[in-house]
Amino acid sequence: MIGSGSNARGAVSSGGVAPPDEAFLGVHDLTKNFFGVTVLDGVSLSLTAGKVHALLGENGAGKSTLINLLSGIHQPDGGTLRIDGQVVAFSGPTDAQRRGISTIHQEFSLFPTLTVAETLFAGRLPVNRIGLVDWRGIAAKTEAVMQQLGADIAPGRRVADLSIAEQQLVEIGRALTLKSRLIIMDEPTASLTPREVGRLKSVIRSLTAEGVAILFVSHRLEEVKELSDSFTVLRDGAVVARGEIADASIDDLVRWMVGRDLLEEGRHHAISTPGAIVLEVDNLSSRPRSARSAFVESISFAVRSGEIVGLAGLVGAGRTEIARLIFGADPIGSGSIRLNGHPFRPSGPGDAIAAGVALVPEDRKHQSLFPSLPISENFAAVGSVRPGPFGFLRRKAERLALQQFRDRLKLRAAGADAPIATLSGGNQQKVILARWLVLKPRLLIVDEPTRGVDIGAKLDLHHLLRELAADGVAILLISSDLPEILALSDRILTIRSGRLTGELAGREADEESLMRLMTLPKAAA
Amino acid sequence: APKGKDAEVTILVSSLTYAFPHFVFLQEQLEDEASKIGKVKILRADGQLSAPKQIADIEAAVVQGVDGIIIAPADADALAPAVKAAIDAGVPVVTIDRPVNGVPEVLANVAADNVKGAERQGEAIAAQFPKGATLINLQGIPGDKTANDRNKGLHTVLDKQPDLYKFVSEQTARFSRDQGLSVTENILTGLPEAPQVIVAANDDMALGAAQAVEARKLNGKIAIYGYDGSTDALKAVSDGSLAATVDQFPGKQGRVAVKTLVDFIREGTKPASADILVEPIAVTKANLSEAERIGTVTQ
Amino acid sequence: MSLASPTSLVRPRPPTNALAFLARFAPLIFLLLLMALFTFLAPRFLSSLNLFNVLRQVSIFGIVAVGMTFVILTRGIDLSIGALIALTGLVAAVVAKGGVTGRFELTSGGIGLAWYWAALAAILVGGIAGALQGVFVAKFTVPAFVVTLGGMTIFRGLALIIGNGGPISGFDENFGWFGRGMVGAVPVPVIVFLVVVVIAGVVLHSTRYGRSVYAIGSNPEAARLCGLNVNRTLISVYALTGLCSGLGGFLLASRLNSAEAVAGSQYELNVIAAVVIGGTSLYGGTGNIAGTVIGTLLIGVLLNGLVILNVSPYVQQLLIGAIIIGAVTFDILIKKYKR
Amino acid sequence: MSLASPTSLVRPRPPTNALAFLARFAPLIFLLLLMALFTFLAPRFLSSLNLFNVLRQVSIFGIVAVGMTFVILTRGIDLSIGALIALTGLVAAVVAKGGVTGRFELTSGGIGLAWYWAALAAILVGGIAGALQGVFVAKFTVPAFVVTLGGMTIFRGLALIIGNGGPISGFDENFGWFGRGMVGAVPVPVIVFLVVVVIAGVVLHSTRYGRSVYAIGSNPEAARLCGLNVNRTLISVYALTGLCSGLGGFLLASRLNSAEAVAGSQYELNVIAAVVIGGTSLYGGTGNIAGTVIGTLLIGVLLNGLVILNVSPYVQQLLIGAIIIGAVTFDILIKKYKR
Ligand SMILES: Nc1ncnc2c1ncn2[C@@H]1O[C@H](COP(=O)(O)OP(=O)(O)OP(=O)(O)O)[C@@H](O)[C@H]1O
Ligand SMILES: Nc1ncnc2c1ncn2[C@@H]1O[C@H](COP(=O)(O)OP(=O)(O)OP(=O)(O)O)[C@@H](O)[C@H]1O
Ligand SMILES: [Mg+2]
Ligand SMILES: [Mg+2]
Repeated sequence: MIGSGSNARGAVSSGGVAPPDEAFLGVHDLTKNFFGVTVLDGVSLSLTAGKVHALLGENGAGKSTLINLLSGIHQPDGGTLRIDGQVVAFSGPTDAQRRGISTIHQEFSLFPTLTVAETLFAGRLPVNRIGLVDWRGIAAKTEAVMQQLGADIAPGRRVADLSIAEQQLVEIGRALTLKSRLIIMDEPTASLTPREVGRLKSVIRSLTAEGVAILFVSHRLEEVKELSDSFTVLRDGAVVARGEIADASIDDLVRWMVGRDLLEEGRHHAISTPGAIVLEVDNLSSRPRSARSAFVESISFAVRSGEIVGLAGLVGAGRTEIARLIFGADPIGSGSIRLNGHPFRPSGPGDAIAAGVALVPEDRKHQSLFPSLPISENFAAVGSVRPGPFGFLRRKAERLALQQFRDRLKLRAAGADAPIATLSGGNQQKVILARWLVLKPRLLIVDEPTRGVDIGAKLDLHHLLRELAADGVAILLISSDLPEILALSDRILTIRSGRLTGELAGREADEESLMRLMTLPKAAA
Repeated sequence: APKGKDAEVTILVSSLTYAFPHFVFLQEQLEDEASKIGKVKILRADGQLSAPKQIADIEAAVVQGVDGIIIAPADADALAPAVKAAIDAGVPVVTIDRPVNGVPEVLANVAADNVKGAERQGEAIAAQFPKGATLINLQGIPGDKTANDRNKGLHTVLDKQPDLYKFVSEQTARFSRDQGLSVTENILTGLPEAPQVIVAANDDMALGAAQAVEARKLNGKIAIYGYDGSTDALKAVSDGSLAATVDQFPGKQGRVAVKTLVDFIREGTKPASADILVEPIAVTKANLSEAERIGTVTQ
Repeated sequence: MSLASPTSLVRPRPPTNALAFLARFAPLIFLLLLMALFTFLAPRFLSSLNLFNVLRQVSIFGIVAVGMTFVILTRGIDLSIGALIALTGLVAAVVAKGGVTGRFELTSGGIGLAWYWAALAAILVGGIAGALQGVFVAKFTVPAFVVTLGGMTIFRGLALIIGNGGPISGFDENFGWFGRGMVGAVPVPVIVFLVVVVIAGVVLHSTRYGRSVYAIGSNPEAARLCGLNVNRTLISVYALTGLCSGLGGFLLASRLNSAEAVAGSQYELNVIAAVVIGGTSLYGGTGNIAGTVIGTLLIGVLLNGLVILNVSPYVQQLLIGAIIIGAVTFDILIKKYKR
Repeated sequence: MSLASPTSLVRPRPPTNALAFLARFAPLIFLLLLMALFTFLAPRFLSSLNLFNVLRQVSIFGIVAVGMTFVILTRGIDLSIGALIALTGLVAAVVAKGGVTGRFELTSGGIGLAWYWAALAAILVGGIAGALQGVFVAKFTVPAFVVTLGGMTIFRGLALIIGNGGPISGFDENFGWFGRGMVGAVPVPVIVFLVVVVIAGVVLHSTRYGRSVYAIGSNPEAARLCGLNVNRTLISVYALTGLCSGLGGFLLASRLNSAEAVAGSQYELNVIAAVVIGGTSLYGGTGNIAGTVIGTLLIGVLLNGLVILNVSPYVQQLLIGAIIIGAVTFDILIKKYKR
């Protein structure tokens, strides 16, 4: 193992770690610039058949960019790629796929209007002798793949109707059907709950047993520790450390990534006794979408000022739906909500925001980002900085507000006028968080707030949430990341199939007790 | 067989379009005549300048069992098969404004030929400018039959003396007053000196041109010729902003057509000649009273 | 091989209730209601003569709508088809007459070629013109609206130049058969339309090419990542619509026994309306040929029925606009309510 | 954090090179090149008289293009504007003349109202018609293409009914001033156009409303979750375009001293072309008013220059189509190459 702390770069160059000869893919001295800014700077790496290699780094370190080069989406500005020792240059994503590299992208590339089955086999639909598509065969194969992933997703469902997590599973499923020699996974677990992550782990193990090489990106370091054989850490586009995972502790990894030691994350408990009830949900049900029963049914709970309440559940449990009902994003079927003691029935998100409720949605791409607009406009979109007379914008005040959060969340961006689409996934998430935090809501609902956010920023964000709670904000936290829920929540509610299955005090809960409640059969609830 | 003297008669009128005042006036006069004759029901179909639309309308009318059809065909060849089919199905047809080709069974063609009308327009120009003139020609919608015919008639007359009559600019203003105005402005800008004549394929364009001329303070220096004898144009002729317009007597055409058709349906009488030509005339200040729509102009 | 539809693969299907049924067949139901209304108001509407009339009237228009369905499925649009019909009609005419001189006589100035050369020329020119537009859409990523708007103007200009502004008329018997002939009781253009519909239906539903059209419309970026040749497919759908327009131009010239530069004007808007009424989404990725056929018939029935009912031409325009909006709104609302 | 430097967010910016400059001003550069070419071929083109001509000719068209920019920024489109110009022009005419009887006389049959009532009526009718279309787009989520295509047919039908197919002409002096008058050397419509441009520019760039227009075009779902009133904003942009069309209809009637149902035909395509040439994306969320002004001028210069050069009308069509495609392709390619 090489590399340590801030002098890591020197360590690498002098380390002379030659890529092993049996490498399937050798990456040598790769560089990439965007608009004259160097994003990757002499990155070398080798991926071996049957091994899992972890790629680590802060948000914006260059992980996805590297992956884009390996999967043929972008062309490198310098350096070489070798497959089985032969120098190659990919002409495009198809070329990379043909050479045995398939990629699970950080931003999904699915077909919303098509079925799951067709999405899985897009680009290589099996056909019969006269060239007509074999629909039955496709359906059968899809079921098999989904079973392998432990996902209960019917092949005929429209992708647009799937939840984020289900979409993630479809995205993974597609890479599995490709019969590749290298599978690149860019944060595949970011929106998955422990059950699916467990399945994915066993899938990865069986893949490596078959001799497939895996390149794995994740901000969840426990996972990385458990799954991978070796690792590379990127910082500012350069390799600062690499080695065998067995030789590195999580603390080491963190230090290399962020260039400093992080304070040990303590369990959070309410500093003072929580204040008055802010949110009170009574027998809330969603409006039935079909002839069947409502999806979220008879949910009752309360959140007090200064309290962080976690909502835990498996993929598709209905956590997001509860949040959307409270925020007025979906119509309420029955039941009532009280806010600060007054009845509250938002007719839309505008109402909720006016009443002091904020929701950071889970699906960044579809529910949060304005891709064609610059960072500053994305930040200011909720109108948190009140406009002047006649609705005239106060741009200077907006910039100052953004500046604060930029420092606070360590946002990496070329400037406030840069298009948000040029930011890395994690940095985009930070801008979105800042958008809502600056509102100073009374009730803050965060749905997977740290999806794709690196560990340093995640801790910063945790501190921020705690400060907000300490200031008297009521916080409803939805996260599939159990350690995160455990670390932050004063109380934890568990949801399964749209029903409340239990409540635990933050200090009593542990992963095991939570998982039991999350997987409780409906009848037992 | 004739239906009898007082039989109820239903007639489909497939006009070329109802968006041009020329055809609207024709229709109004036709319907007025029909009501004078009595017990004649007129069905309107809007050809929208489209042959397929008119074919569809004729087919629908035959299905519906009308007693006769009056049509102003968008295309002389395209409508021939449909007209033939209607006649074969026992529905007599009168063409109006212009004929269809190759269907001798048509009861009558009541028309004032556009080519002829444009010849009158050209002759009026020649009469006013016997020593020759420079001209701007504002044409109609490119490819449109009316536009082509009027352009042809004008050139037939004036091209006989190419040394005298020089077209310094020929542009389309798509039959619209708006474009008549802006295209004339543009042409005047481009010409080293103002022409003596602006001749337009309809009144709208001529009136637009008149405005451009007025804005340039060239009024009185350029003679503007319209076509159609519309109310606005007659008024402009009387106040001198237009030199002349051409009247094809659409009202008269409409009246004759419906009379001819009803007579045949009720009593089986055929017109003396299948070609009933209405002679178009150029209307100038001198013979303003001969214009058909002069009654609608109030001074 | 199996003809199972991609959607019939849904495992736990919601109970097929009345509303879901309505939603599935909304355009068809709308069409039937309209036909019932017309029949009630004018019983003659339902005569077989009239129904064949409607079919013949929509067939050319419908052939182009089939091509347009492909384009719209990829999120595109093609405004140039009307102009292309005019241009290709004139091309067919010029080939059939052997030139523009003597363009009104049956025995023309040049050496006229047989109908099949004329048809081939029209279809080829249509295909090439479409493909060129496709290149701008695919390679240069110019919005289809702009490319085909420009194309519309250019093709109309070319048609004017070719025909020198006037019509070319009078073709021989064989040429005319395609537009005016009958096979038994069925008009030839209707047969051509049906053949085009069946081929397009199979291609779209059951071939890799057809499915790639859907995939590209659904998410072009993902389609690229899946190794679909997005550019080639995009170019091909415009070429296909061009081919259909060429076929349409030939049939129209044959039917009218005349070709001219103003032919097919405003076809584009009616054709697009037909496709959208048939349930194909302008946002790409959903729709099918059956819907387009229904949309085509709806437009045809509308134009025919309103004339039979002797509605004033001005009011007709009003009703046509209202019914187009109504049909699409009906479809959308029912689909929304179903969920 | 420092209060002094809100710009300190800017990290090392890419060097502002020639290509970036080109990309930024591509439509303007294209316009200037075209003007240089025309001047070279016909020096008279550059006379101040002619430039004012062009300005006056584009002003009505440009006013509507400003409204259209809002619609296109929200990913919408409005095909109904040409028909709405005709309809509102007739409304203004009817109000000014006090009825349709005596529609050709200055002293009309009914009691004519002053110009401001006429203008108000036109603008109001335009606004209401636009808002109604907006309701279908926003509330019923019917694609704007369909709604405004239907609207186009409906409004044209209404215009025919109101004018009974004919023109209404001959208004009093005051009415005519807006279309034909001058303030100093500047034609009144040009001044109106400038005022509209400035107001729209400020609204779009510097108000909350303008920001929400961009946000909705960029991602409607995200906009809704940010608490923006998406429906109201969508309705408002169509209403706004309707208002602009109403103003345009009034100005056109005033300029021509006549209003008729066929006025404004094909305006929609030219207006959309102008907006897109100006760099506003049909996919929503990017574009601005300055670009639209340039696009408007480009179309105006094109129509003017080709006539001054006395290019054959057939060839003109060809050139206009080619230049529209060319201008947009130029813009897109340069922007792509810059990256
Ligand atoms: N298309 C682009 N244009 C300009 N800059 C880009 C582009 N793509 C990425 N960048 C920049 O490159 C850097 C690396 O981004 P990348 O997406 O590779 O980070 P990452 O390591 O995957 O981060 P995350 O953990 O947040 O996903 C960032 O600073 C980003 O702003
Ligand atoms: N009102 C509803 N009626 C029927 N199904 C619904 C309804 N609301 C949501 N669903 C479906 O329920 C599933 C998951 O819901 P939701 O997103 O609330 O779960 P979640 O607990 O947040 O899980 P995830 O980890 O997937 O985000 C999705 O497939 C969604 O389509
Ligand atoms: Mg990334
Ligand atoms: Mg969720």
